[in-house]
Amino acid sequence: MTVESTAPRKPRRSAGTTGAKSTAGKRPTAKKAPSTKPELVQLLTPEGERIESAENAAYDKYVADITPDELRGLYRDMVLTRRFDAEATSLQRQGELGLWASLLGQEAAQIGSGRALRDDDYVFPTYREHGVAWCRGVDPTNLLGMFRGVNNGGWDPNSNNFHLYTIVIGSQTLHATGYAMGVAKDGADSAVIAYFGDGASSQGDVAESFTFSAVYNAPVVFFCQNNQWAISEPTERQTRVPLYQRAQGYGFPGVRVDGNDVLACLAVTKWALERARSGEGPTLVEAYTYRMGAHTTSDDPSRYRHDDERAAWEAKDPILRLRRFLEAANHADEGFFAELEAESEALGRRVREAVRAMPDPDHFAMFEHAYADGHALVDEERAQFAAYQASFAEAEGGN
Amino acid sequence: MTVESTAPRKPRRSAGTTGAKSTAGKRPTAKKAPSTKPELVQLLTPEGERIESAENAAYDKYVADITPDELRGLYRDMVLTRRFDAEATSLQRQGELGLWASLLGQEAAQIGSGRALRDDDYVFPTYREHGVAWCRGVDPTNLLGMFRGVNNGGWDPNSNNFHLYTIVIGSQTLHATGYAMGVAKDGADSAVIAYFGDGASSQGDVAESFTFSAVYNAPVVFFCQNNQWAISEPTERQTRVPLYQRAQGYGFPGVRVDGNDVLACLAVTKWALERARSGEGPTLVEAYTYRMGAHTTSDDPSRYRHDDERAAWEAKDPILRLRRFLEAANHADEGFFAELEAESEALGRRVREAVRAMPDPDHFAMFEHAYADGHALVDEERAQFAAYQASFAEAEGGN
Amino acid sequence: MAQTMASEPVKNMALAKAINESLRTALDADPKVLVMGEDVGKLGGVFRVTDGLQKDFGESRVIDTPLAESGIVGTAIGLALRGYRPVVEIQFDGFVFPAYDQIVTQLAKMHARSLGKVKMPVVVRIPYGGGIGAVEHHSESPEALFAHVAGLKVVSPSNPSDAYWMMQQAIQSDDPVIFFEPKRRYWDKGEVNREAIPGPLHKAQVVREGTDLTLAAYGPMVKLCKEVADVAAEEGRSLEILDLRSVSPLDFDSIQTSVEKTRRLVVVHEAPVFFGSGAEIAARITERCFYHLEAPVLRVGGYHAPYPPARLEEEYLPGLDRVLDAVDRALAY
Amino acid sequence: MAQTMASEPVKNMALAKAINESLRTALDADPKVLVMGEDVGKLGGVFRVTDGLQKDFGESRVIDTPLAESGIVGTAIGLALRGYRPVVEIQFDGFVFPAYDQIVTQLAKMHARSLGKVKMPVVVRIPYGGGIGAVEHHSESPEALFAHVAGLKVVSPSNPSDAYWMMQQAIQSDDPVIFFEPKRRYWDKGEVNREAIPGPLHKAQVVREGTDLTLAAYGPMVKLCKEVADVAAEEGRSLEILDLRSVSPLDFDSIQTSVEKTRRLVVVHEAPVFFGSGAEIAARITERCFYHLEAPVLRVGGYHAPYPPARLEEEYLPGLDRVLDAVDRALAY
Ligand SMILES: Cc1ncc(C[n+]2csc(CCOP(=O)(O)OP(=O)(O)O)c2C)c(N)n1
Ligand SMILES: Cc1ncc(C[n+]2csc(CCOP(=O)(O)OP(=O)(O)O)c2C)c(N)n1
Ligand SMILES: [Mg+2]
Ligand SMILES: [Mg+2]
Repeated sequence: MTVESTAPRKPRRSAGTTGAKSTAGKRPTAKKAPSTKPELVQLLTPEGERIESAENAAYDKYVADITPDELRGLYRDMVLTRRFDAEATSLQRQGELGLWASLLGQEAAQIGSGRALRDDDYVFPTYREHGVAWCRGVDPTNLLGMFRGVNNGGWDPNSNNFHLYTIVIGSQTLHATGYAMGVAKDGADSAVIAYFGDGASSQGDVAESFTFSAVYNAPVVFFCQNNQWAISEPTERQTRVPLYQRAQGYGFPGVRVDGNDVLACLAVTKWALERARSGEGPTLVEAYTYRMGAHTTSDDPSRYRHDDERAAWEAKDPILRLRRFLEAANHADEGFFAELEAESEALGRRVREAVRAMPDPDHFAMFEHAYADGHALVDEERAQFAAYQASFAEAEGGN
Repeated sequence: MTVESTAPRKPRRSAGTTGAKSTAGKRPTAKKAPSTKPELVQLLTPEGERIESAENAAYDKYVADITPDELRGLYRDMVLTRRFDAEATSLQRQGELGLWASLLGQEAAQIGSGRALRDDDYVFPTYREHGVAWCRGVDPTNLLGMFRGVNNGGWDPNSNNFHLYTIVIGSQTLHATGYAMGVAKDGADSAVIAYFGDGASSQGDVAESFTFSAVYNAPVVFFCQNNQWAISEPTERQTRVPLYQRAQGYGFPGVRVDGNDVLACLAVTKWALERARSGEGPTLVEAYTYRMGAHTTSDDPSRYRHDDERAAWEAKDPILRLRRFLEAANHADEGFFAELEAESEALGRRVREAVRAMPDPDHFAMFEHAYADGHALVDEERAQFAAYQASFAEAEGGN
Repeated sequence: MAQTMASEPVKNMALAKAINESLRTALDADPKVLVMGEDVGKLGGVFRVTDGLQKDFGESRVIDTPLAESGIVGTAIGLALRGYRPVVEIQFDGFVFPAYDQIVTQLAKMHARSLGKVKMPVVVRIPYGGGIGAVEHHSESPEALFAHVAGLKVVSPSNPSDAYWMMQQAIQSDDPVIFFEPKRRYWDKGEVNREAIPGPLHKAQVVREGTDLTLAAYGPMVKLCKEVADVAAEEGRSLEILDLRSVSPLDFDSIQTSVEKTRRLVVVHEAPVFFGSGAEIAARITERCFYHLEAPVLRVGGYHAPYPPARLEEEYLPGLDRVLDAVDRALAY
Repeated sequence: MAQTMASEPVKNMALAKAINESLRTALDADPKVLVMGEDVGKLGGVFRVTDGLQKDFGESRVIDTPLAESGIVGTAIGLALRGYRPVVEIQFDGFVFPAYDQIVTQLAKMHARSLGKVKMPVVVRIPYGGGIGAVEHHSESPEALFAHVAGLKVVSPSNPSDAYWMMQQAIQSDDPVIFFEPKRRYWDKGEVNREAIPGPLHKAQVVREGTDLTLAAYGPMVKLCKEVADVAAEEGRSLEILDLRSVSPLDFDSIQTSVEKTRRLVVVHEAPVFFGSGAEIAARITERCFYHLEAPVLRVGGYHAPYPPARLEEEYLPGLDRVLDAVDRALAY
């Protein structure tokens, strides 16, 4: 039996996903629903050329006056994020982390959207938003705690308006919607952004968050990184039409943006955030990108996808693309790139050292914070545990 | 504060629901998404005139050659269903039933869709599909068991391809989808229909059933009776665009039909079932109708809606509409209506008598069927219960 | 803006009304308190527990939600993260399960996961239990399914005064509280003193002293236990009744104190016995009072079968005779 | 079409492989058997339990599903109504909760609700438990949350042979079976005899005879109990070990038989003690063996706190020392 999902899929720039094949032979492939224009917002070609089309005008204006300094900043963010990510991957290989979920290939989607945010906006990430965390000013070493197994994400969400990583896929879209309902109640003009993946789009919670945000007109941006894969499942297992189109049926706009184009991601996210701020309610942004690496360090993509797919996407590398643009426009010189290289190395070193120095949690930590106001049973169990621990100390002391 | 939901809402024939008002004063009302054509499929005006427009052609052909006999059959179905429903309501008032969920006003949606089905099609109802049950040949007295409290819906789903009533809203849409996946696997050309309400449309399960049915191209028709209310909540609490539009974002068509027009419901459902049979996958049909009565006999709609809303819908009564058409076309004479009246009375009588004669279940029934293959604990508890019951018998015997 | 309870501090009212008053007091006292759920607005909920609250506090404080329980709890979590204190209504016991994932994996764990940085002051109100002749899914007692989950607190009042005060305390709690309301007692009246200082939320109360055996119950079964004790008293047996009030934590200290005196314990709840609260109570009390117990801890509850249709619920639920039977058996040891 | 196990009936294999072989046998024997879940196809599941099955049985029998657990179980119910026998995989313990509503309100009740007309031969496979150093939601033991629900059966094998046979029996069962797979034992090897007639699915097995105390466990904790018994033997104590295998129903008869002999019982599971399986076992065995028990039934399990980060799980989970400590305490009575 031909297995559709492994046929090397040639992603097209304005690609819709193709119809899913029926499991019953006799049933033909479903027709595609009509899509809206433009099918894919792109402001930089893979070759780094700036596109200025009328179709893009509504989004383009959000980056029309971007400065070379800001462009270099985006580049720097992407490079450092990738460096951090690579370091984490190798720390996992060295046994310093139990697991790592790499964002390789998704830097533009994350930095573009992350840099569109204001400080007072609030972010609800999945487990892969290391680039967004970077933009929020979360110390990258903080992200490693949960992957090392010393905590479940120990940063204070309110310090950087960056919520904890959420592993149960889709759940955070409802939290984001509720938070946004609260923002609206407060009369604030902040916005909220919820990240999720193409796989997560199938979860009932995501649909419910669309319903709630539409009905309450909540100032939230749903940012779906369609990286083509949910572990081993291609996007065709989740939908037979492009994901951005889902929003329409809930009464708010959906836009597909080239997720490897940091400028387009920045522009589209700014546009969507402005809609939220000005009371126009939710927006769905689908960043069409690619997971260059494995799902996590536990995964083996060779079992389910072909290398040539990856190769095709390498030609669209988000960092390379911006570098070409910077160079062609003379926005960055050798010195900038060299300095950044040194900065990258320093970051890698810092992360490495920080992880190695990260202490195991105190044994009693597991009882802490189970409850804010305490719980009699936890107190009892903590005391029993303490006595039990003490008995070893005594036994050892007695030897 | 003005409360939008009680303002008398004038339903328009081609009505979209209006945008939900934001809870934050400063945020303006959301814009309507564009809708597709025709906005509402209608083949009979409320005055009983037949509409034959080009817009409707795709659906009209399914009823173009309907015979007078069939038309009288539809009328008879609606009248008897309403009679049965009224009888059940009064049996509840008399204390014979614990509860009743009336379908008053939704006869056309149910009979139209129910009569579109073939015997080998399979139906997944909510708790209100008495008219569909009628079409499937389920004895109406059987429907009363769960409302009387003697069982949880004791008919055999496979005798009439009519699944048990499902109370947890939305759940059955997934069962329907799975069943349809099985139909496709079997290579059968049957179709499956899942009923649900406007309120249920918000449940994650319904969204997941859209996703699964689209991805597997399952032969299922989602039939949403939008009766404007989910207990006290108007449809604006569930969506800010017409519900039929939701399908598009999942990659299959959605159609809104006049739910008080039995002919249109028959035609549109036949069209959707044919799509399913011929391998084109799922369809969403939104039957735009009105719950004329209370949510159930426990409900008091005067707390949340105005009488004039109901009055406006009375003018669109589904039964009256078909009667006008039948009379104008000379398809039915006095004798037919008189005979039907007598048949109605007989049905009412039969139902009344059957309910009153319905025995309470045996006490041991609660242990039966907890498991198909038995369970040691259930056996133990049944035995204990038997001994306990016997102790009373002994005690009584001893007196 | 809001009209609160009449000036006199002590009033006789139904349990449903006591919760209504408690919600009103909380909405009045703290602008961060919200009430959310299906039909909680104009209808005032299917049991009228939120009657009049939307009228007085507006649509942005008393919120009719879309019909999606996961969405209700999930957005309540988001609102709590924003600093609100949502009180969420699940319409009936059997409809809490679509929200179970958000409750178990998110609501319960958020505080711990954030190492204490984030608090989750969310109350989930669930009318529960049988005895009202309802259809399927409207009569269940799922409290054990929440008590097993660390991070949640689970309580259930048995009378109007507790209903009023425990709701106050639940709303003030910075932990998520699953608040089980004994729906068949909604219409039972009792005195509520709005000025009495209440005991802690998670402390059991001796509602009747006795010497021969302890009956422990919560929510709807406390009233039944009182009837049992009355009948037993006529037969010359002195039963002590503990209203547990809290299912997580359980107040083992109070149970132990009572059992050390009476030496016999029967636990009564509507939920199925298998893996129910009675199991945990029996296990721990047996451990704590091993040398005191004259009889094993006996349990009376529902059977291991889906909740039956209404015409059978009387047989399914613990009733006077079944509890008396257990009392007899315990005393026969 | 399908290539089944090599011809020799007895083979040594890992637990994960034994389940794989069992699924293969079932797919081969009955065209109505289906395997469904996230990544079960080409990837063979994240633990490779379904490795190679899609290749051999095709995409219409081994089905990669959208990422929606409620949808997976909900459509499996529909497929069962159509006459199929779906074996559903939930990727990790912590991800079963989105499907909890479909499991509790639909799957568990369908047979009873239809007065026996409809059967629900659905197996829900859940890799569960800790000890593999995983991130949050990947190490939980939620079996009590299913055992409390009437209409479900809950089992958990501890070794490859049981894994093979219990899966066969679960698939043949006309009742829904929640099949908890001890993920930290996936790689442990053992003998599987494909021709041995197995005992009934819900019967416990004495895996080691002893006289001083009974250790009862299931799934991943059976191996630990064997280690405990070895150490205890060195100290001159003879422990009997019961592999319960089934959590619902629990084989109380076998536990009782053992306890009447040893007079002491310690129950071990990874799940939190509070409202866990140990509670039910303690309560019922105390009732059944009141005059036999020399000590209260003791329980060793997880604490009442969210499952901790990996670097703390060793402290959180029952380990050799903690079980030995409980054994000492029980023997000290
Ligand atoms: C509810 C739930 N089910 C299953 C999983 C296991 N799981 C973790 S990530 C993942 C794939 C998610 O894919 P996608 O949403 O596309 O995000 P990506 O990993 O590609 O960024 C799965 C199935 C989970 N975390 N949560
Ligand atoms: C999951 C769930 N939540 C809540 C309820 C309680 N309830 C029963 S019917 C109903 C309203 C349903 O409205 P709708 O879907 O529009 O169907 P209608 O009753 O109008 O036919 C509600 C909230 C339920 N049955 N199931
Ligand atoms: Mg993905
Ligand atoms: Mg409705």
